[in-house]
Amino acid sequence: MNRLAGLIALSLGLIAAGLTLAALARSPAFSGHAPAGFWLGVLLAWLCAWAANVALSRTPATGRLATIRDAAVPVAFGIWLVLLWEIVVDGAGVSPALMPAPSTILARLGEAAPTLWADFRQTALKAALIGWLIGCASGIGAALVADRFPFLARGMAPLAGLASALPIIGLAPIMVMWFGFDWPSKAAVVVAMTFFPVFVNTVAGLAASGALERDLMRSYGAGWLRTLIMLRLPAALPFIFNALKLASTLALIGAIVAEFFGTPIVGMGFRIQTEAAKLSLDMVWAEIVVASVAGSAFYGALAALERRMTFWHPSVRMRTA
Amino acid sequence: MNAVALALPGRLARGNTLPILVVSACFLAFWYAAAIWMNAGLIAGRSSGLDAISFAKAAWSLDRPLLPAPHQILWELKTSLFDARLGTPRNLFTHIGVTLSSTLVGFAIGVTLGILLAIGVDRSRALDKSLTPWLVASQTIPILAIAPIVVTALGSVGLKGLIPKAIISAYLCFFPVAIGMAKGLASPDSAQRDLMRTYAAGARTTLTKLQLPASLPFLFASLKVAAAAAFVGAIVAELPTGAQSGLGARLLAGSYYGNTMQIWAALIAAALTASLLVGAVTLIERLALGPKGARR
Amino acid sequence: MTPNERAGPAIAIRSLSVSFTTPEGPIHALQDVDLDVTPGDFVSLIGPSGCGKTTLMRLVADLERPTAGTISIGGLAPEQARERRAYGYVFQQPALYPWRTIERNVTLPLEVMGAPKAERRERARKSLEQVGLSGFERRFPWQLSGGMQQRASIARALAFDAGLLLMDEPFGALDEIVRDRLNVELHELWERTGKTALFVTHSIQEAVFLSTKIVVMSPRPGKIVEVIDASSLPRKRALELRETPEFLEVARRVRDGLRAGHAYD
Amino acid sequence: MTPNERAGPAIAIRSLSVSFTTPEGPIHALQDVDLDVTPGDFVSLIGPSGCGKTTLMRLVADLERPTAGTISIGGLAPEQARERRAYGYVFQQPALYPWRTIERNVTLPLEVMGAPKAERRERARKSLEQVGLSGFERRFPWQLSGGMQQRASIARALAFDAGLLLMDEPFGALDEIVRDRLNVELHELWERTGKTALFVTHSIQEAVFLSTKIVVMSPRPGKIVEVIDASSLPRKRALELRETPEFLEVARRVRDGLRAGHAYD
Amino acid sequence: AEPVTLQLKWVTQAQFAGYFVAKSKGFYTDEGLDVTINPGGPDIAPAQVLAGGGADVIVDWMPSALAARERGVPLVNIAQPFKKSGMMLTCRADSGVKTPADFKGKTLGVWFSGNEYPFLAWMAKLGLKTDGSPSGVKVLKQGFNVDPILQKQADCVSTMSYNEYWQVIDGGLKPDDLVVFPYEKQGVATLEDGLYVNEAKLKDAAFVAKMAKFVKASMKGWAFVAKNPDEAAAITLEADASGAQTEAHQKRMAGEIAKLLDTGSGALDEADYKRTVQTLLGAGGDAPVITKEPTGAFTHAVTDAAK
Ligand SMILES: Nc1ncnc2c1ncn2[C@@H]1O[C@H](COP(=O)(O)OP(=O)(O)OP(=O)(O)O)[C@@H](O)[C@H]1O
Ligand SMILES: Nc1ncnc2c1ncn2[C@@H]1O[C@H](COP(=O)(O)OP(=O)(O)OP(=O)(O)O)[C@@H](O)[C@H]1O
Ligand SMILES: Cc1ncc(C[n+]2csc(CCO)c2C)c(N)n1
Ligand SMILES: [Mg+2]
Ligand SMILES: [Mg+2]
Repeated sequence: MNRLAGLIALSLGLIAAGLTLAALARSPAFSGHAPAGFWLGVLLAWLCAWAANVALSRTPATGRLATIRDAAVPVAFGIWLVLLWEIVVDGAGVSPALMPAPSTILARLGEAAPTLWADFRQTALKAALIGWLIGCASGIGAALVADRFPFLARGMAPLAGLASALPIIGLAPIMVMWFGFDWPSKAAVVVAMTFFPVFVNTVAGLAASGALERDLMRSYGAGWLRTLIMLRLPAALPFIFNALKLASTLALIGAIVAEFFGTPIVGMGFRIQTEAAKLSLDMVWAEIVVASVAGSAFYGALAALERRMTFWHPSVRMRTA
Repeated sequence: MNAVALALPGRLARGNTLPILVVSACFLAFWYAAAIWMNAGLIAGRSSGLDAISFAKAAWSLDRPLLPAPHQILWELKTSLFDARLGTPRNLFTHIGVTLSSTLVGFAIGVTLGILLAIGVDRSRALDKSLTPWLVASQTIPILAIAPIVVTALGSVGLKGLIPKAIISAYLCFFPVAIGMAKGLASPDSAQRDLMRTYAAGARTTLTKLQLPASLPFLFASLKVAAAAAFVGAIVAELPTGAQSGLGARLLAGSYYGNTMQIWAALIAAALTASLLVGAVTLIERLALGPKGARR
Repeated sequence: MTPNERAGPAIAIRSLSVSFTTPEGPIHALQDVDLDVTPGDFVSLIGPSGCGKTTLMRLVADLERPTAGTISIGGLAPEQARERRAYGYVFQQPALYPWRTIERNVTLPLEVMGAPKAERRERARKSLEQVGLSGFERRFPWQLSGGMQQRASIARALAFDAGLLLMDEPFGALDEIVRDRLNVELHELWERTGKTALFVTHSIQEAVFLSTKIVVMSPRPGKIVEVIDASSLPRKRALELRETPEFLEVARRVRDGLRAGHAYD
Repeated sequence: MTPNERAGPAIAIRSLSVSFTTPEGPIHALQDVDLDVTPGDFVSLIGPSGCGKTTLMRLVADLERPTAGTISIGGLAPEQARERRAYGYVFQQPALYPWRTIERNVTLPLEVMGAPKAERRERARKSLEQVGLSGFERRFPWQLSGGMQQRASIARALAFDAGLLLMDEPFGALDEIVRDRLNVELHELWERTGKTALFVTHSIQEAVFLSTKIVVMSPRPGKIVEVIDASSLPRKRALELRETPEFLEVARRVRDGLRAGHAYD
Repeated sequence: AEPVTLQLKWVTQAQFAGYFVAKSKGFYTDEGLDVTINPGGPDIAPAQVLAGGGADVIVDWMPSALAARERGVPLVNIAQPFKKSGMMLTCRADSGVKTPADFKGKTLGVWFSGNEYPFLAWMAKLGLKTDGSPSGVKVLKQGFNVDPILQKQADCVSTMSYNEYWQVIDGGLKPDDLVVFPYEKQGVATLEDGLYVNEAKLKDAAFVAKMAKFVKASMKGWAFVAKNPDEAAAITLEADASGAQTEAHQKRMAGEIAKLLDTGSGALDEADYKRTVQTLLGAGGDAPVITKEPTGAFTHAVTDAAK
């Protein structure tokens, strides 16, 4: 308890030191030509912070305190990553056309909030989310059909293998041709990208229930649908969730990249591309921050749902135990 | 269909051959029908008063169709693979080779990085706790969208040509490897670990005698994912970075010049190459693990 | 509808053979097995590991198809019997569904068969009590020890009140004291209800204590070596019976039969 | 260097307690356990499931740390004993490595300890013979039945010739006939080599047949109920011993002890 | 030989034939230069490449060069081989567009990534909003090809007189089906395809001398293109590593390019520069291309030294 509090205080102190160093790097005296001594100081501060993190992660704790510790360690690490980035960009005078400082990105996030929101709505909420929903639903549906009609499944195997090896991104120009410029063509790319992982994992999940468990249902004279609902779908959930999580990261990336091939003049991919060409990298990074935060949040939400719905699975039980 | 199945020699009916033939035939038929339906608008504008057969023929032989017929793609593939002189930019093999070479370099970098990360995370609790959440977050960065920036940034520190593409490939494929390998290293159950403890085996012995062999099935499973990811990475890295050769450049050029057939041919070639790549990993897996694969 | 309402044997097996095809060639799991089980019989199968006990049970339950020969269950083919839910099966492993509580695992067969909710709960309560698991209704399977899981799976088979019980080493994972107790319970249940039972065990003592008939098997290929009649022992039994000379005599005959058919070394 | 070269007890356990912290509160697995094992003793632990037998073995093997109390193994702390490879441990599960052949599983401890190759193979040959697995050297674990896997894991513990054997229900998965045979084999090995053994079983017969001392335990929290001396039985034993009145008397005492400590219902 | 790296604005095509000819015919070698030509692509911002040190000299359009200059990448125009703009807006006749007054409510395809500035300037001049509001025009970010107009997804698309216009024709539309609005004729033409370098480097006399040799040899190449468009097209085709270009298209392109060239010394005409700046300043809007008159954005030092 005491040790934990002490180490967190130490980490906070070191972060304060890091902030001071960052301010120093920004000052006209240092910006662009910081002396060797300055870099030595930065290195020292960072090593201390890492040592504090190592000590923190080794501190025994239970219950609430363990939660605090487990959150503090990666947060401290992340803050230092950003601090180092800020210090290096300012201190070494890296051109903003190559890499903007985090502080500039933050400022841009504030200023451009309305644009960022409009882009987010277009790309994340329309293209990615709708595409993800359709892709996942049809992936699961197709897996059920393939499961019901094994003849179809066996026949489709090589075609599905080939199709899943397609670099789906390459479909983007074709989708624009078929579905037009607006978000539906991007959603179509997302559908194509998410369909196969979900299909493959659901098929694997449906095969995951043990032979004995299936024999049990058989001994009750239960049919395909009953066995599916009572046994095979619950047993497949861990696999399905894995696929849903994977698909969630694919979806946003797919929607963004698909916008390379023609879009209306709103969207995260559109913005990243045009702003990069105009050398406004702060705006590019602001979009990336939005994408990562949204992606991580969605992923986290799915993971939380997974933990609730597959509480019985050993991998979940181990984590909570 | 059942009657057909019965009439066929037993092995054919019982194996996968028949379903594959039937499903593929249905798929092709569907494709041809779709080609007529989708391209109808393009023909109607130009020539009117065609009978059904010549209408279908016309739909299947457009220069810039919305959906080309399968044989058109095959023809394009054949021309660009075998008719064009080998080693010239007009031959698709050249482009496959270019993409493949940066894929392989990126794959090697990514796999090495992934394995090292997994071992580090397995060894050091601090590294695990600090790094793992950020590794997950790193995958939400749309690296493909900022590929051009990455390429110029890397160019400014003197990395050019194949390397930037390979680095993007590596970025895409290190993650599945790291996750799979970490799972594999953690896969031995407590009894298997305790056994090593009773022998007073050190960390290195436990790694080489227990954890590494136990992680091989996991590693190979993620290597397959990683190989495909690296390949897609290389292609997409070619798209916006103005690469002059490679499958990505080919897709782009096809798109730029509205050459639908070239896009499809490049896509199919890419799918075949990716399948080969995954097949190669599967082959190595067989050799390394025996026919039983995962062996459990 | 239950088999013992009919005339004739509860189970009739005629020249039954099964072989499994494996990449290394066929495995003859059972060869030329003949067996008759009278309604109300308690028949134990005993034999070394791999002799085909489980396979024989699975054939009766229509979970496996014979290569040759026939099985009839109260005059029905195994498939029909299965579809009429004529038997309750306790597997060698508990096979509980980890996402269901113990209670909902026990009510699972009743759910499949469409019993109303109140009846399901009442039956679950009763059969959990029978195996000594009252109070564990809301727990999940992984929160129970191996022995308790096995007991839950017995409760599940009891909850759904079939005339024929198929039990594959149900007490293998239990310690002697609990095992003794459950032996007595099972015996009393059988005695009271007049069910027919087919029972697999590795324990000679258990086989003799519970059975009216003991089937001794030998492996590679699985065959019936001997069918030992234990109906000379009293129908109502208590644990003390095991020390009587009659009991020890039957046990000795089983041991000799086993030794004769044993293929080890 | 092996414990029985030293004076004093091979294992001395003093007021040992262990509790596990779980989200639902602490579990007291062992409470106030005292035990002395003389060099050359064969000590069996018997008791209901969950009474802490495995936990006690793991403490001796330094796979678990006590909450209170001390253990000394031939005068060494468990950690030192482990680092000097003072014991061979047979786990409740076979814990074979599926990517190694049976032979290379058996030679694994010798590899870790750096024995030369020729010696490794020779020792593996010998100990596989002891458990009746000659001819299975090149097989992989998954190609063997459960009982054969367990025997392979016994061979692995024997191959590496420690003075102290820790065996956690090694014969649980075997059928009676094979089990009897291995009981005799293990007895002869112990008799011949004079090793010290700590042995867990659920079978009263087995415990009495093998042991010089039987430790009866009770659960929640795990305690020693009684330590029954079996050295009155002859040191050299054959299976027939099990029918003698002396044997049955010791068995009865064990059963009574178990019943007394039993917490079921 | 002195090494020089040239970053093009777009893929290998006859638009840049002058440089390929100069390289292939040995004009650069004659000047003692070893020139590497890096092709561009849809998302290569040459200014960014220059800022990152990936090139010594770039081909860029003046609007994006001036915009980059305002954003801290000090580009300086050292030569301007292209006198006239080839940019046009090409509309389907059946969309009902006859004059710029008909644009309102129509869907127009526009290139972005720094190429949208002339268009924005034009729309500002016409008083049409481009943010999607109903009183303005609907803007699409046009992809790499002219499919939107062929498939009627857009009423008009941006084309270059030497390239995309002909793709529209190849796509099956007749010149009669089309209405074209060249930027030159709308009074919003801006300078295209100039050569730009980093301002800081111009302080170095040796660099200026090197660039003088480079510009001189390049202009020799352009003169060759103007005289022999077909041969220039063949040379370009040889340099194309993508294998996607066709001879017919490149020949046509070389011929069209020749119409835009100023094959003199390559020196920037200040009047053209002023017109471009005025057009861009007039664009205004929420995100103006440039907010103030640039200073030092061009120099005659190199072309003077090349004489
Ligand atoms: N699906 C199968 N494929 C191939 N062989 C099988 C299969 N099922 C069982 N066998 C083989 O058939 C034989 C009989 O197996 P079975 O499970 O019936 O034995 P058992 O008497 O129940 O053994 P145990 O006492 O160990 O449970 C064994 O040799 C086994 O290896
Ligand atoms: N790691 C652990 N965490 C929490 N509880 C544990 C742990 N290990 C054992 N226990 C508990 O400690 C008690 C003793 O367990 P132990 O495995 O020693 O029993 P056992 O006598 O070997 O039983 P069995 O005969 O079933 O093998 C049990 O109640 C068990 O649930
Ligand atoms: C996606 C995209 N489309 C067009 C251009 C603009 N552009 C630059 S050079 C050139 C001439 C080609 O004919 C054109 C059209 C671009 N930069 N990116
Ligand atoms: Mg069995
Ligand atoms: Mg135990």
